[in-house]
Parts: sequence; structure tokens; C-alpha cells
Amino acid sequence: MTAQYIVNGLTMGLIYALIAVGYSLVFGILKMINMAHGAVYAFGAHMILMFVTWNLGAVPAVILSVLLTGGLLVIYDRTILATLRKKKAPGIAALITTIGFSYIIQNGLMIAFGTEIKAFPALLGEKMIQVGNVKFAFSQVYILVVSIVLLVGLSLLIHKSKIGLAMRAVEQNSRAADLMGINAKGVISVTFFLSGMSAVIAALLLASYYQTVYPTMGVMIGLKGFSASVLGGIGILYGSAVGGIILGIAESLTVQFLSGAYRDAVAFILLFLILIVRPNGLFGKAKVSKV
Amino acid sequence: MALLEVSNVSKQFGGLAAVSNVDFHVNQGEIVSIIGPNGAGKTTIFNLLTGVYDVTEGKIVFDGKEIQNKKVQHIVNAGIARTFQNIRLFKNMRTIENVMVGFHQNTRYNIFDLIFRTPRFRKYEKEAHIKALEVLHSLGFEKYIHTYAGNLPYGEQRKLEIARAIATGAKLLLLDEPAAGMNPQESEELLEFILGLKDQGFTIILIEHDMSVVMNISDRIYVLDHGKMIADGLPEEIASNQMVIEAYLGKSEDDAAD
Amino acid sequence: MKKWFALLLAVVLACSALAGCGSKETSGDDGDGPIKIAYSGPMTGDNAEYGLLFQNAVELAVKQANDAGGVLGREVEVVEFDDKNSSEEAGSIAEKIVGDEDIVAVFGHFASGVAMTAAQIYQEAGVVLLSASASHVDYSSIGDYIFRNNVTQDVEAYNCLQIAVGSGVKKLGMLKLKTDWGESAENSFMAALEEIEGKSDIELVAVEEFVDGTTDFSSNITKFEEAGCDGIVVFGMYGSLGPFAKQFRQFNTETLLISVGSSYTPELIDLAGDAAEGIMFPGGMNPDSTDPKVKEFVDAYTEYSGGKEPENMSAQTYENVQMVLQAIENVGSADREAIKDELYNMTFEGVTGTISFNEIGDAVKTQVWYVVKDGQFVESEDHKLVLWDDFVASL
Amino acid sequence: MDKRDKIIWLVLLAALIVLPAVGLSRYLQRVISLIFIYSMLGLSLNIVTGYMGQISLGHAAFYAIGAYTSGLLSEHFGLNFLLTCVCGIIMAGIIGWLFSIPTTKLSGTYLAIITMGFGEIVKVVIVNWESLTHGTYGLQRIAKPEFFGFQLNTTNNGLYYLCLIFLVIFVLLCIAIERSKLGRSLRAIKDDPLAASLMGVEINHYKRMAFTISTAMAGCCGALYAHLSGYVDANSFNSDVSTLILSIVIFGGMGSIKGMLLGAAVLVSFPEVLRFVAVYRFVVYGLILIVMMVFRTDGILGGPSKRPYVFPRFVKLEKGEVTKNGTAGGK
Repeated sequence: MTAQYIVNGLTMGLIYALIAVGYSLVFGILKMINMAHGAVYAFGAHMILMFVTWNLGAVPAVILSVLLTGGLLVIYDRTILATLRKKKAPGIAALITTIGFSYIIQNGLMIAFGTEIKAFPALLGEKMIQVGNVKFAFSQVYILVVSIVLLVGLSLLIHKSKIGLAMRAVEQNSRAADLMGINAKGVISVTFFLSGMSAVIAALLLASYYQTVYPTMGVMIGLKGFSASVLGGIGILYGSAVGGIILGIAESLTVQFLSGAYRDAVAFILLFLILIVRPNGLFGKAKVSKV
Repeated sequence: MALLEVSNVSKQFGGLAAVSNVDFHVNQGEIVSIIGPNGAGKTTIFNLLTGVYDVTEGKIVFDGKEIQNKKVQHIVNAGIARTFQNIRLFKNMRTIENVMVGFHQNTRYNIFDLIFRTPRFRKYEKEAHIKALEVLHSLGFEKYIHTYAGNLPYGEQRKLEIARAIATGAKLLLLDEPAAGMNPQESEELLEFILGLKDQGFTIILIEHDMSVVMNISDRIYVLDHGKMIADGLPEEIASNQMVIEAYLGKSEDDAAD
Repeated sequence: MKKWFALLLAVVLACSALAGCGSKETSGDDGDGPIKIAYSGPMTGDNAEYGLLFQNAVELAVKQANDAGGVLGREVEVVEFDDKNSSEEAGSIAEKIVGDEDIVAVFGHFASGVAMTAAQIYQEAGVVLLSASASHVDYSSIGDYIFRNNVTQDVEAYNCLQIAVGSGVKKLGMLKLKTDWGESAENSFMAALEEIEGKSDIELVAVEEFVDGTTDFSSNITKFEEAGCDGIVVFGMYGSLGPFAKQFRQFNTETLLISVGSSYTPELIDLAGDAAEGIMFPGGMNPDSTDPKVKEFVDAYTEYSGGKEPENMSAQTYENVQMVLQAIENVGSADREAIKDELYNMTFEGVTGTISFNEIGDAVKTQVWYVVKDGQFVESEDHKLVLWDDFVASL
Repeated sequence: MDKRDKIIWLVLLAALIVLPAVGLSRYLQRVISLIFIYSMLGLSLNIVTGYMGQISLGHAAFYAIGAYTSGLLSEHFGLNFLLTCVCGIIMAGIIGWLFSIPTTKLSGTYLAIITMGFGEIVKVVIVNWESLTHGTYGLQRIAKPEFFGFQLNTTNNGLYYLCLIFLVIFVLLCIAIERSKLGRSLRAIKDDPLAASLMGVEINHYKRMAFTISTAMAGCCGALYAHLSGYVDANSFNSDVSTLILSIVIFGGMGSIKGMLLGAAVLVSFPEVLRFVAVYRFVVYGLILIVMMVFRTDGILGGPSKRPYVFPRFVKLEKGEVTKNGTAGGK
């Protein structure tokens, strides 16, 4: 029956990959961990729920939620992070503001939506499919397809398109990129918007699979997505995808062979080992520090 | 026996040979300059001497002991200290504190001494403070003692970096382009200061582009180009050496033809 | 200069903050002025929904008492606190409550761990604590001021086993929430299983644990399928039972699901939808019961709380407040110790039945066998929960 | 320490000693004792984050190790509080030292990540190692400290003064560290690690030492808290606690000892004041973090002090040279 566990693990793994992509995008450009990413994920889920309860239909709800969540992140960057960059504040300062931002979002959701667990409509259907002795829900197929499409799409965008080139330029040296006429501020905003979009899509997939939504849903998912992005080599998109899948399967096998109680611990033990052995993750390259 | 003996030292970064088969020596009390166009590998040599990089091959003998590929702290302890091309002072610490960090290895007390303020702690702290004040006096830094290193004028920051190197108790000072970005008046002053160090018995290796400083101060000069030693000798010889001129100015139009 | 100003501002803020919440020290309850009772529950953080449900129950009971002329001709007043479901907060609040001499009794502190931390302080200072939710086995033994009007863990675990055996389950699985509540539920259940060893052919074949906040039960479900369970008892709140039931029904529609009374709320139906069909519970008050006492309470509560239906533990909270007010009426004074003594020897006709406290402060409660039928909680016609000893004898 | 600082410290200490005589309610005593403990936690993290500039997002793990070590020893062996507290310090210090060995080569973002991971791992160990830590039940009814038969509790202000005494010790310890070779080396590592190593500072050795001292101090706070509150479980040391400690260091001002006390006073008393505003207080709490970072990155008392450098008392200078109040002037 291990195949069943692998499939379960794969589903969670792809969700972690999507969240990890969100971290990698922001870290790639600004060398900063967005500690509020888990809260943004929860915010996306609640926005979709809100728009759906206004019976706007699934697709418009998701699009609106992506715009709103992406917009929230862009505004946050333009107002707070931009001033910190202008003031040349140390890295810690930006990190602390994201912690503050996550408190605001999470507790804002609690005020607006109440703290109890709410039902989320199964937007991706509930049919079950049986292949051999492995059973899985149709929505798991959705998760597989959508996340792969998104991951490939983002990688293509980063590595092949003009905006992607600009993003990598800003990542290397934003001042130089500015001199070359690239609008660094605009590129950073696009990066945040993409990071927000990947969080909303992850939220859509997971919330419709488990049909539950609650304000603190982003905390553990955020931490694990984060470990996945570091596992794969933070800042590298395909690294995050691989890291997420490894983490998802490892977690599922832990529940099979050990017990559910160690489910959360496996993410951090894996993270601990990777950081000791290869601090730059599986695919990261060690940077040579120049004197 | 020379104070410092560098024999057949090379350093490769992947395929690129930053420094290949370099030999040179420095005697006690001498001022030796290493000159060469940008990217010739001068600072790499300093990094090899101070243990920041490991040599790919070759030996470095200082004061009779082999020091290549040793840990940075051992080399500082052995008596080599350096300054940096772009100033690396402790900007958020005061002038006197910068110098006292230099004393780090000579203030021999441990964690328990400092917690319980034992006599040993007081002895070494007092010594460090007094010596730091002496060093700062020799620089004429009385009015800057309380200033933060980051707020010092440029010229003074250069001097403070040298003072900090002296504070480590080093015998050999490696000065990496101390006169960079200085106006003639300042570099003149620096010249005096370095000569003063020579009188106090320090041995100095100087990397410098400002030929007026190099020619007046150096006992001997080595010329480095693309990681290789292409010439060495007294300042006058180097000034008229054809290869050196080509290395700096490149071949003139007609010479290149033949 | 700027730094001095910032320092001054911050110190003033801190001092005013501390002075602001220093409560005045007053002497004991001197017979006039309002009778003050305290309610503390999780308004934020986990289980906040229960905190708010209980808050409505306490306020409703007090409002009804005041409308009927108050107690001993004095108005009743509630002082409310948010303990964020954390022991540290509960400790601070307990200190504050015992410091205020006017407060004569305390209700609330949702989780067992939180309640037991505060209970030590109430016991030390001699203030009655009446909980409607703590189910930890040795909660009441903390002291004679500590009461509980709630089914204890072992009674509820025994009833779950009764339902499993009564429904003819042979291979039983258990899904357990990894908290102190889940641990003690498991211990009681294991003890019950040992008691009926040999008398029934039911067998525990799989035990699965899950961390609070888990929504992915796929691996646990696969394990239950491998063990071939025809019945699973779930020790968890509706927030976990709902998703589990929904995911489980995608894999298997026959196996019987049994859970505990606290998952017995309308929200479970929203979360689990038709997957809730056929889930069985040992439960307390049935909100749709035709009993006039229950009907009147349910209507009053729903109207007061703006449409939220009461569940069993809110009903018990409501009873707790009425019992204490009744005790004050019987004794004729709001003295803390007198209330404590009166509670031991009074019996009270509450919404969930007749209540009396045994010598360590636990209310002896009976439960009803419920099953979910097309989205409604219905009392099972063909089965009835009996006292545990009678049940063991009948095997 | 110059004259002005001395006055401030003495006035503050006198005020805190007299405060209970004004008749503090048990509740206020508990809150102020918590402020003392969180000030000490701030001081402990200040060594790693304030002086050395390394962020730790899992400091509550060592706070928990100290609490559980002390709590379990007093539960099983009934040892006196001082003994269990010392064991808590040693245990947290040793685990901190072991943790620092592989992690010193990491810095900045990666160190923040791994400390956060370690915090979660410690929480999982506490929850699952039932035989040792009673798992999710936590430690119940931890004995109040007793000295020569005199039990310290909130009725006789005993716990308040115990915490105050420890706070005074912590402050003196931090001043000793700051005004020494160790303090200078840590600040040099923060400013420029490479230059520091070239001045002979053994970087990894000092990072490990700073981490060990910091975790040992956090262990001591854990022991104090366990006996103050009487009940601890895994959730008493969750990631919110680590974030609170870090925020105290940032809000108070990195590297400023007085800043730690101020940061703790404001950030611990603040949720108590806004208790009536329940849900909103966390939103405001988040706002404080953002506003502080945008407008005052050095925190309230942080940043380079304008006052002249203070020569240690025992450095007697000949008349002609620089006297203590710096006749030589300086900015």
C-alpha cells in the first residue's frame, strides 16, 4: 500500500512546492524571507471563500482573489519595504516587518471571518478514481496538473521572457539594473504579485481538496513550504518544486511508518540536516566571498 | 635569512591562474613594494600571505616557520598584519575600540576573568587601554578618540587601519594601496608616517599605484603582471625597465608591428 | 534629544499601562452592591468559538436572573476575561480574579490544561470554579472549590465503547488528537476495553494520532483501510472530525464512525456535509428535544446569541451559573465558602437533567445515544446508553 | 559606566525595590515578574542579536529547556530552587553549545531559519517524550522556591524579589560582557567578520561562546518562569514567545541594556492593558513591529551613543593625557 502513501505525499508535496515558489521568488530578488507568506496564503483562501459566498462563480472569485492578494503584497512592498530599502536598513528590519505583517493579516482575518473552521466548497469536484489498488480524488489530479503548469510557467517566465531577464538582473544588482533602464521597482512589484498569485492558487487547490478554511491555516503550511524552498536551494524555482515534493513524500511516509504526531517534526529535522550538510540546498551554489 | 621567504607560490581559481610560480623575499626592516597593473594578482598575494586563501602550490616561510595554508589567526599571531584596499574598519565602534580589537590576542584573560573582574582582567584591560592611547598619540589622534571610526575623515581612516594593524604586535605590515584616493598633500603626510614606522623597526610590504610614493619609499620593488613576477630590483632600475613600461602602458604602435 | 523624548514616552506608556489595570483592593462581599461573578474563556486563539458560545450562555443566565429581580434583591454582574486558551494567560487572570474580593465564583477556562492551571490559584484563594468543559480525569481532585458539570473523560470513553459494541463492531480503529485531552480519552478507552476483555469479540486493530490543526488524514485513512476496520472512534473536536469524515467517506462508506459529545454541533454538519450521515455520539442535551425546559432554553439562547444554536457544553455553562445563583439564594449570602458548601448538598433541575455533585465536585451525568440522520442529530430509537456497570454485566 | 548611567540604574533599582511596599495586587506582581523575566530573555538574546547581529527565531527553545530541566528536577528529586536553576542553566548552555557547533558557519537568513526549525523540534520532543516530560499534560504544580523553610510566593512578594535579584545579576553580567574583550570582539564580528578574523579574533569560537552564554541565560529564565507560574507545557514556549523576545530586542534597541528592560516593559504590559480589546491587540502588536522598523530601526534606545567613551575606573591616566570625561573632546 506504500503507493497510496506516495500519492498522498505527492499531493501535499506539490502544495508545498507552490508555497516554496512564493518564498523563492521574493528571496531571489530581495534576499529576504517573507515571513508573512503563510498568512498571505490564508488571506487568499478567505478571499476566494468570500467571493464564492457572494456567488460570483468559481473562476471570477479566484481571479479577484489573485488580484486582491497580489495587490496587497505590492502595496506592502511599495510602502514599507521600499522605504526600508531607501533608508538602507539592515536585513533584520525587513524581516521583522514581515513578521508584523503576518500578525496583522492573521488577526485581521480572525476579526473579519471569526476563528472557527469554515466549510469551503469543493470547487474541483469530489469524484474518486481507482487505479490498481491506489485510490485518489479527482481534485488530486487537478492539484497535479495546475501546480505543474504553474511551476513550469513561472520557470519559463523567469528564464525565457524579457520580464524574467529583468528580474534576474535586479536579483544580481538592482542598482546596475536601474542604470540599464530596468524599472527595478516595477520588477520587484511584479515578483511580489507572482508570489501572491502562487499562494492564492495553492490555497484554492488545498482548500477545495480538504474543504476547510480557518485564519491560522497558513502557519504550518507556510513553515513547511519555507523548509521546502530551502531544501531545494532558496531562490531557485525548480529547486523549490523538488524540495516540496521530497518533503511531502517524506512526511507521508513518516505518518505511515512512525505516527501522525511526528508529521510536523519531519519538515524541520529534514531542514536541519540539509542546512548542516549543504547550506545552499540541493541545487544552490556556494557563493565565493570576495575580499 | 630573510624575514619572509615566498618560493614558487601559485594560486588557481578553477582554470584561472591568479598567481603562478611567484618568488620573492623581504628582509627585516626593509620596505618592499609590489607594483603592477590592476588585476595583476597583487591583492591575491596578500590574501595568500594572510591565510585568507590557501596556496595551490609553493611555500611561504615567515620568521623561519612555514605559514602557507595556516589559519588566519595563527598567521596574525606569528606577526603578520594587513590593511585593506577598500577600508574595512569597525565603523560602529570608536577609534580606541578599533585599536583595542587589534590587541585582541595580547589581552590574555578568559570568560571567567571578565565576569568576576579578576585582577588578571584589570591588568590586561589597563594595558590594552594604555597601549591603545599610546598608538593613537603616535597618530596625533587625540581629538578622535571618542569618534566612531565611520565618521573619521578618509585620510584618518587609512591611518587608523594601519594603527590597528600595528596594535596586533605584528613585525610585518602588509599595506594594500594606503595612498589610494589621497591628494598629494595627504600622501606626502602618509609617506612620512610610513617612514616613521620603518624607523620603529617595522618591515613593510606595500602595494601601491602612486609612483611618487613607491619610488621615494621603497628599498626594493617587485613588478607583477598577470600573476607572474616580471621584474625586481631597486626603484631606479624598475623605472627604466622596458618590460615594466610595456606591462603598464602596453606596446606602442610601431613596436607591436615587428 | 530625540532619544530622551522617546525614552520618556515609552516609560510613561509602560507605567500608565500597568497602573491602568491595577484593580482596587476591596474588602469581602459586604452584603450590598452587585453580586459579581467572573467568566474566562478563549475569545481569541484556538477554540475561540467555544469561548464565545459559553460567554453567551453566562450572559443569558445573568440577564434572566436580573430580569427576575436579581438574587437576594441584588443585581448580578459578570466580569469577562479572554484567556486565549493559554495556561500562562489563565494564571494571570486567576490572580486578578482572586484579588478582586467582590467576585464570588468563576465559570469557564475551556481546555483541561488551562482550567487546571487556574484551578490551583482559585483553590489556594478559596474561590469556586465551575467548569462545563474540563474533562480531564483528575481535574476536580485539585481541591474542594473545584467543580465540574460535564461528563468526565472516562464516562464518555465508556459510552463510545458501548456504542461500538452495541452496533456490532468487530475490528475497531481509533483516531486520537495529540493533546492532553486526547491522551486521557485514550487511557480511559483502553481501561474500558480491558474491562470487557473476553466478554465481547471487539478488538482494537489500529490506533492513529494526529496533531491539532491537521486537515490531511489521507495516510491515517489508508492505515485504517489496511487494518480492515469496520468501526472507528474519533477522539477529536468537530474541526477535525468534519474533514476526516469527508475524506474517509471518499474511500469507504460502510465503516461506522463514532465520536465524542463535543463534536456534536451544527458546524459539524456544515463541515462534513453528507459525510456526517450515520456518525454516532454519546451526547448531552439534544437542542431539538421536545422537552419544554430544553425548548425554552434553546429559543432564548438562539435569540440572545443572534441565531447561534447552543450545544451541550453551553447548556451546561448556563446551568452552572443558575446553580451558583440558586446556591446564593439558598444560603442567603454571597460568601465564597458558603457557596462552595451549598453546592455539595444541593440538587438542581437543569436543562440537561437533574444535577448533583459527588464528594470531589463532579456532577454525575448520563448521556444519550445520538446518530446523524439526513443532517439532523436524532436520538437512536433501537439503542439506549445505560450505566457502565449494567452494560458490562449485560455482556 | 559614566555618572549619568549610574544614576539612572540606581534610581530604577530603588523604585523597583520600593514598589511592592506600595501594595501590589497579586495580579500586578505576576505581570511585573513576567516583565523582569522577559527583560532577562531580551538581555540573553541581545548578546547574539544585539552585539553580534545574528537573528535567532527559536530562542524560546532554550527558555523551554531551562524550564523543563528545573521543573522535572524539583518534581522528581525535590531539589532546592537554586540547584535546579543552575542545572537548567547548564543544560540549556550545553544544548546551546552543541547546537552552535554545526550552525556557526551559517549566518543571516540561514541561521534565522535553522533556529526557527530548532524551536519547533524542541516543541515536538516535549510533546512526544511522554515518559520524561509528561507530554501534552505539561508539568503540573511545580513547587514554589523555598529557602531555609521560607516559601517564596506571590502573597509575600517573594517571587517578585527573586526575579528582581536575578535581573540585577543579568544586567551586571551584560555590562561586564559589553565592557570587555568579548563585547568588543562580538561587535567587531557584527561590523566586519573578515577584518575581525584578520585582527586575530577566532570568529567561530566567539560565535559559539556568545551562543552558549545566551542560551544558558535563557535557561535560567526558563527555570525562574517554571517556578513562578507553577505550570508549563509545550505551548508556553511556542514561536510567538520567540518572536516576542526578538521584538523586545529590536523595539528596545539592539545592543542597549536599558533598551531590553524598556522593550520588555512595553511589549509585556501592552497585551495586559489592551486585554479588553482582545482580538485587536495582535493587530496593533504587528503594527508596532512595522512602525518601529520603518521609523526607528535602532529601536528606542539603540544606536551609537553620543556620550564620550567611558574609560574603566582602574585606568588612571597621567594628568597631561586624556582625562575620563574626555577633555580631548571628540564629536
